Amino acid sequence: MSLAALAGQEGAGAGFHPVLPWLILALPLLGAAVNGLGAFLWRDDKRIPTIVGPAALLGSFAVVLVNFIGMSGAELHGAEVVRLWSWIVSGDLSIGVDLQFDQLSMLMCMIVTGVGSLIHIYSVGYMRDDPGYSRYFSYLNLFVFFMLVLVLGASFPLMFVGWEGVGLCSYLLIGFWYENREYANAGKKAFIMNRIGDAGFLVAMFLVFMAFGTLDFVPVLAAAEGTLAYGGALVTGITLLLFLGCTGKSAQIPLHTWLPDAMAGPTPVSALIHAATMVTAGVYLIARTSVLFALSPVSQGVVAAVGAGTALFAASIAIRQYDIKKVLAYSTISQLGYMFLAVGVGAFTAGVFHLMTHAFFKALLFLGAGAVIHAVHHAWAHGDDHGDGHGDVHHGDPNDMRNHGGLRKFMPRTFVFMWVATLAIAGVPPLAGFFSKDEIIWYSGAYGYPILWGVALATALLTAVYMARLMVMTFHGGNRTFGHRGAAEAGRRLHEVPAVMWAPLAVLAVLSVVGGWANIPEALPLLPTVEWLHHWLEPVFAPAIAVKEAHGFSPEYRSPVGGGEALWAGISAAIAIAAVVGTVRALSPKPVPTEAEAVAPTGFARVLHDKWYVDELYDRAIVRPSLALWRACWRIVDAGIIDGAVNGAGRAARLLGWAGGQLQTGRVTTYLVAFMLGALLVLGVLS
Amino acid sequence: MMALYDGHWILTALVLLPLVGGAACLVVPEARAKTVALATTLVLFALSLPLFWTFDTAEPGFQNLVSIPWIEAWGISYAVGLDGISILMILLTTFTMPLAVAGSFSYIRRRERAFYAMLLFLTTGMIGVFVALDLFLFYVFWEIMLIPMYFLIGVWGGERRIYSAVKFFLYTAVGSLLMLVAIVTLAWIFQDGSGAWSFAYEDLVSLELARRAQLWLFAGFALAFAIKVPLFPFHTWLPDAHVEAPTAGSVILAGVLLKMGVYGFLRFGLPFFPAAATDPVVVNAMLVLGLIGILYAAWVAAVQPDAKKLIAYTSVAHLGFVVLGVFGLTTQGIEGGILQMVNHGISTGALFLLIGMLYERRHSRAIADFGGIAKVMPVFAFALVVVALSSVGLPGTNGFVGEFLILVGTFRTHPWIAAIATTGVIFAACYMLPMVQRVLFNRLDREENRALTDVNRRERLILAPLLALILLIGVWPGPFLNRTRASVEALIEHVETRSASVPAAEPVSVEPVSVEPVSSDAVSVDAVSIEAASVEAGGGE
Amino acid sequence: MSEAGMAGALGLNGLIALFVSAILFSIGVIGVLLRRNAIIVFMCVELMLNAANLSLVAFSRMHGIEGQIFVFFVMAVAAAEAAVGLAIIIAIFRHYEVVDLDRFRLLKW
Amino acid sequence: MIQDFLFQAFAASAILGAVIMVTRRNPVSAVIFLVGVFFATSGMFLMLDAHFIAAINVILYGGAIMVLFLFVLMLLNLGHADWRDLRGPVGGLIGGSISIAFLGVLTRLFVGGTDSRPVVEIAGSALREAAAEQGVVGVVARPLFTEYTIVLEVTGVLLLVSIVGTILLARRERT
Repeated sequence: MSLAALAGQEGAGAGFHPVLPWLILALPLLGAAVNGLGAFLWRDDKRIPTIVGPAALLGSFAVVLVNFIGMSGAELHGAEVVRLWSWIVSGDLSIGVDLQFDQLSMLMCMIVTGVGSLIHIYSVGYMRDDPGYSRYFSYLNLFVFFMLVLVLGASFPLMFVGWEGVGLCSYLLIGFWYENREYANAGKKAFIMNRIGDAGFLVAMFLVFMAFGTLDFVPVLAAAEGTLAYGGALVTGITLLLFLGCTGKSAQIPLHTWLPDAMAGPTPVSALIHAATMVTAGVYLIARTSVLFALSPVSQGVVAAVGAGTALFAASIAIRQYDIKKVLAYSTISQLGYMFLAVGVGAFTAGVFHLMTHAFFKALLFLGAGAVIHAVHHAWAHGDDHGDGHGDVHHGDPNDMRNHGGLRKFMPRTFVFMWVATLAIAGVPPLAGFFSKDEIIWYSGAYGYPILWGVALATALLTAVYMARLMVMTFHGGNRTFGHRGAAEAGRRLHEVPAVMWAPLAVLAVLSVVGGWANIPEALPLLPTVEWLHHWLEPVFAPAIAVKEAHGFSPEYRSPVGGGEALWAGISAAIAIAAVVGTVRALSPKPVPTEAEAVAPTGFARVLHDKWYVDELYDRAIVRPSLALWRACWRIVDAGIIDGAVNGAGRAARLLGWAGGQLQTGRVTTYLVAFMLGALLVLGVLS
Repeated sequence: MMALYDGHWILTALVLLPLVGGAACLVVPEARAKTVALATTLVLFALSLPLFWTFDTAEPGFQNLVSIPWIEAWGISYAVGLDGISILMILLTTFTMPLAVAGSFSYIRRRERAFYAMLLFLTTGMIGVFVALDLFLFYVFWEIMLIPMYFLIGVWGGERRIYSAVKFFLYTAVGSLLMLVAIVTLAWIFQDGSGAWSFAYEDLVSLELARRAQLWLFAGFALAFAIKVPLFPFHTWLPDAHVEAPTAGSVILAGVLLKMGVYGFLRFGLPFFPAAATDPVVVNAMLVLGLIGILYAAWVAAVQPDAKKLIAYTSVAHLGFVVLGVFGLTTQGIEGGILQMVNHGISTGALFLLIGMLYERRHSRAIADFGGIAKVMPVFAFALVVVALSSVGLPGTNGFVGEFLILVGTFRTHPWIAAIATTGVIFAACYMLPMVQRVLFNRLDREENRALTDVNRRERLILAPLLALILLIGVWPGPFLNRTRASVEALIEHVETRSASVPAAEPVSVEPVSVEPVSSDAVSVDAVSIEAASVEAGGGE
Repeated sequence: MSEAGMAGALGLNGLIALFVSAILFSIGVIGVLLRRNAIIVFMCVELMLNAANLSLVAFSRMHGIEGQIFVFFVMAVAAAEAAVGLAIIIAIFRHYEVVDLDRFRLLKW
Repeated sequence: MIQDFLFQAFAASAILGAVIMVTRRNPVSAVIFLVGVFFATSGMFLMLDAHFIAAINVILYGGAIMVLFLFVLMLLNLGHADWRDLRGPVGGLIGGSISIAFLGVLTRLFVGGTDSRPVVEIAGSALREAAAEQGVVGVVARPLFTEYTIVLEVTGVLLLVSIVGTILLARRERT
């Protein structure tokens, strides 16, 4: 197939047929295989991974783009399913390796391969000096492969393949520098916490199969309304279990603690996996099964409440973090909370919209942070002739914002791009985040959740504050990389990152600006693309919206305290701008202590700094008791009771044998008595 | 060549070949024994492989059937055959053996002739168990297996080898003796009804036993099988046997021997005693024991300091899943169970091989003695990670397909048990990942570990087919599931119809025979079912 | 057969012989169990054998000549046994200088 | 009549001899009284028409075996009672009760136990007639050398083996 054939399709304006669907998956997989082989065979040759890694992604992106264009020109209602081969067939259960092409999956593919390509290119610069270069690209390509399986999978189990596959890659990449015990632990923690959610996903699948007799999305979603009672226990159970899976994958309360630890991985990984793509899989899952969620108002409420709660909770922690990546990690959790709020209240498009814009600006923020870390790390490393080695002991943590400051002078491009992303996430018009976040806030009010609406607004304020704080601490004021008086040395050693790294930043910056224009609200018709995304996704979400409307859930176009969409858009924009300006004003004059000089915060600030002690709580309440129980099982039940019984039986047999042996005195008389008695017995029986 | 496969003699050849090879091992020079053994097992594998293609997937009954009278006075015959339940087990055995032999090349340094002879004699026993269709013959093979295994552990084992070997032997012998009683009783009941002795599978499976008799006889069989599986709380022989056995012994133990318990349930337990096997109390008891096995073994595994013991406990957990699938009594559950047995053989066998390779280099199995090995043994690390992921059932590997089918199937009949069992996937991660981390990752902080050499070519050749199968079954399990389908569906059909028509023991106190609502997929199997028997024998007279 | 029948077939003497045989046997048992001198125990065994012979002979009047044939063989075996037994006693005595049965515990491994 | 009296006298003396023999502390006198018992039983054999058996009982038991016992006693110099070889009260109780039990069981067996068994009756007279016809030795010898030849031969082998065994056991180790 080629573009010409595609043009033919477009001309026909009729059905959509995916072009080379398998290639979308095959290219990243091939890349992973080649790079993986390279990790063993040509470990020191960096040319092949440099080419193969990004090329696999770009190729995949190209195929996706062709299909995306083809789809936009075609009339497609429902989904186009392509079967590659049949996978698990047993009795009445039949699961194929089927790829589902619809507007939602194509949009996600665009995000995954597009942002993924940029991050691959960036990685070429970021990971240049790493000895595990080839292995890194292998994992990264493999991740994209699994992410695409997740997105394109046409059935619950196939999606689950991607779902756990990305978890695996996340595990491998978080623990990429496996020699550091902390990093390896973080990877393990991520995998296990994800597995808790995955167990929920699995049980949800079993329920779906019980109810529908199939696990393919298309028939399940089509039959959902007829099969499951609205608000019934079954659909609520299914959706809540699915949501349990989402909380694991998307780091929502109560399974959120792995994501901040996951920052142990290389920064581009954080950008790709832990910001732009994998962690949004939960949102994607809910969007994919929107009909099921629409059928259960209880689940919807739970999703929305957990989302809003997580958003506020994580934002509060982000305010008091010093590690630049931790701030962004909590920011990600918070933004994911927004997305769940959106899909929870029923504004599925808004959720996906925020997913998209978030992918742009959060990837940009992470890559920018990576650039900063890269620069600081190199500044320190070069002075010491200390080639590799991560986390330089002489100076401290390159991630710590107290070791940054005033980087504006040394990294002007990064500085600009980061500010673009900051304004975007803070919700300053006309950048991407303004449109997407505002839509979520608006709909949460419009669908009649006043408390969640208030929480969302408060979170918006906090978002602007912590992001502005991050920018001030990193780029403004005086430089602290070499202490307060190390300006000269800093000038010599701190440099802007190479083009291969800032170029992707530039692209993402552009996307962070224009990304929001994909779905201009009707109330603010500033551009001709009014509600474009809404229309694009309509075929996917129409059934769910229909279900909700049939049961009286339709948005009232006013906020809980009155006022229309345009007014409240203005108000939230004003809040964002005011918060950003106020924070910059408030923090800029204050001198920041370096990491070495810092004193531990006290009071409530300390609670926030220590992340509300959730990790400690889990450790005391779950991890340690579990381990104690497990040890008891081993030592007491297994070695004590069961083996005790077994060995006891053996000992009893031996005792019996010993007792029998005592009869054998070796004296003739004993034997004679026994013999006589025996003879007596025989005679007695005879007589 | 094809005539061999049509002509039914192939199974006999598979049984006899290792015997001949083992005898040859004993007489050749010490240094040649391993070559002879490897050649024998490779030929065996090559000989068995075409079975996979010549197997008729539409036929639920036995294929390649041979039945020759042996001890006619007692109705004992040499009867062998294979069906969808046994074919994968046979192939798993013949596949595992060359790997086990090759994996012992540098591990076994003394009494090599006897060692390889024992391995081959063991092979005869294992294949015999899977092909035997006469209960007496089955029992003979079942017991024959014990002897070489006893010596493998007791002679070439670790420090506590004698204790472990005796424990293994006694544990399994206790179970199998009760099974012998049950077998003889079955034959006696048959003789009582028909006037002639018979131990033939098809004769005995056609017996219409009273409910009470079924329960007792099932208990006799079930204990033997439960010990072999091993089902909680009969599992404590396994960790000891695994830890002390040489690598090949562990591989075979995990790869093949543990399958015999579940195979026994499928081959004898369910079809012979359908009313007992569908009795709610029995089913729930088995499921709960399987469930306890899954969770409990995972917990105990998570706190083991010894890598081999950890893997041994994971076996208990995996086999718990299999038991769950079998007693869920659905097509998916049983097919998944059979597939999971294959998967477990591959992945756990591979884990034991890998730990064995580490042991050869470092003479330690303690997890704490390692760390950072990935740095010096990258290929080893890759293999261990893939195998570990297969063991935790990551989708895309074979482990997932089996576990998924088992859970889906069991969920239909026993949703709560299956739902709780699903948490087993969490604990699987809890035991496997820390082990992987503490062996492969973290800092390479021990001087002894710096000098470790990566796996050599022989070891790579051993690991390659295992890794390939892990991925192949993970993405394309179709051919494997295909071969089990007809037999499994016929088995379920048989159990359902026969458990519904079971006569009660005493006509006075007729209990209603409540049958579990087995899978709704009423696939009508009209073809030849297992009971092609002509003799109708009543049990109650 | 009733008691009278037995008496009829055997005659009174036959019956007496049987009782004597039983009494002699019991005396032999007492001797075997009560004495510690190996040789006397041995002699008591011979007494028991003789008692058995007596009953066999008595029965041979009822059942035919086979009883006596049996006695013949018993005597042959007793002769062999006496020879071997005494040889053993001699061998043991050489080693332990005593024939007290309670002084040695040789009959176990 | 006189025969019956003789028979009962033999019986009484056999029992008496046995009691004395068991109670003698001196082994030599025990041997002597045992020989007496053998003579008494031989007499009983005679009265029971087992003439050949009576003869070899005297020759074999009374003569050969008992002489062998005496030889051994003399050889080992055990012909005096210088140690208590009677067991204590516990042993006496056990031995006595077993012995009485034997007596009871045997009596019961001889008196009432043969009820159900078929019996081919050959009166003492039939035995006597056969003896008159074939001679007292011939009565025993004929079946011995016809029906029981193999057993007889085996007994011969047994005796041979016992001779060899005896020599092996009793021979002094040559050091």
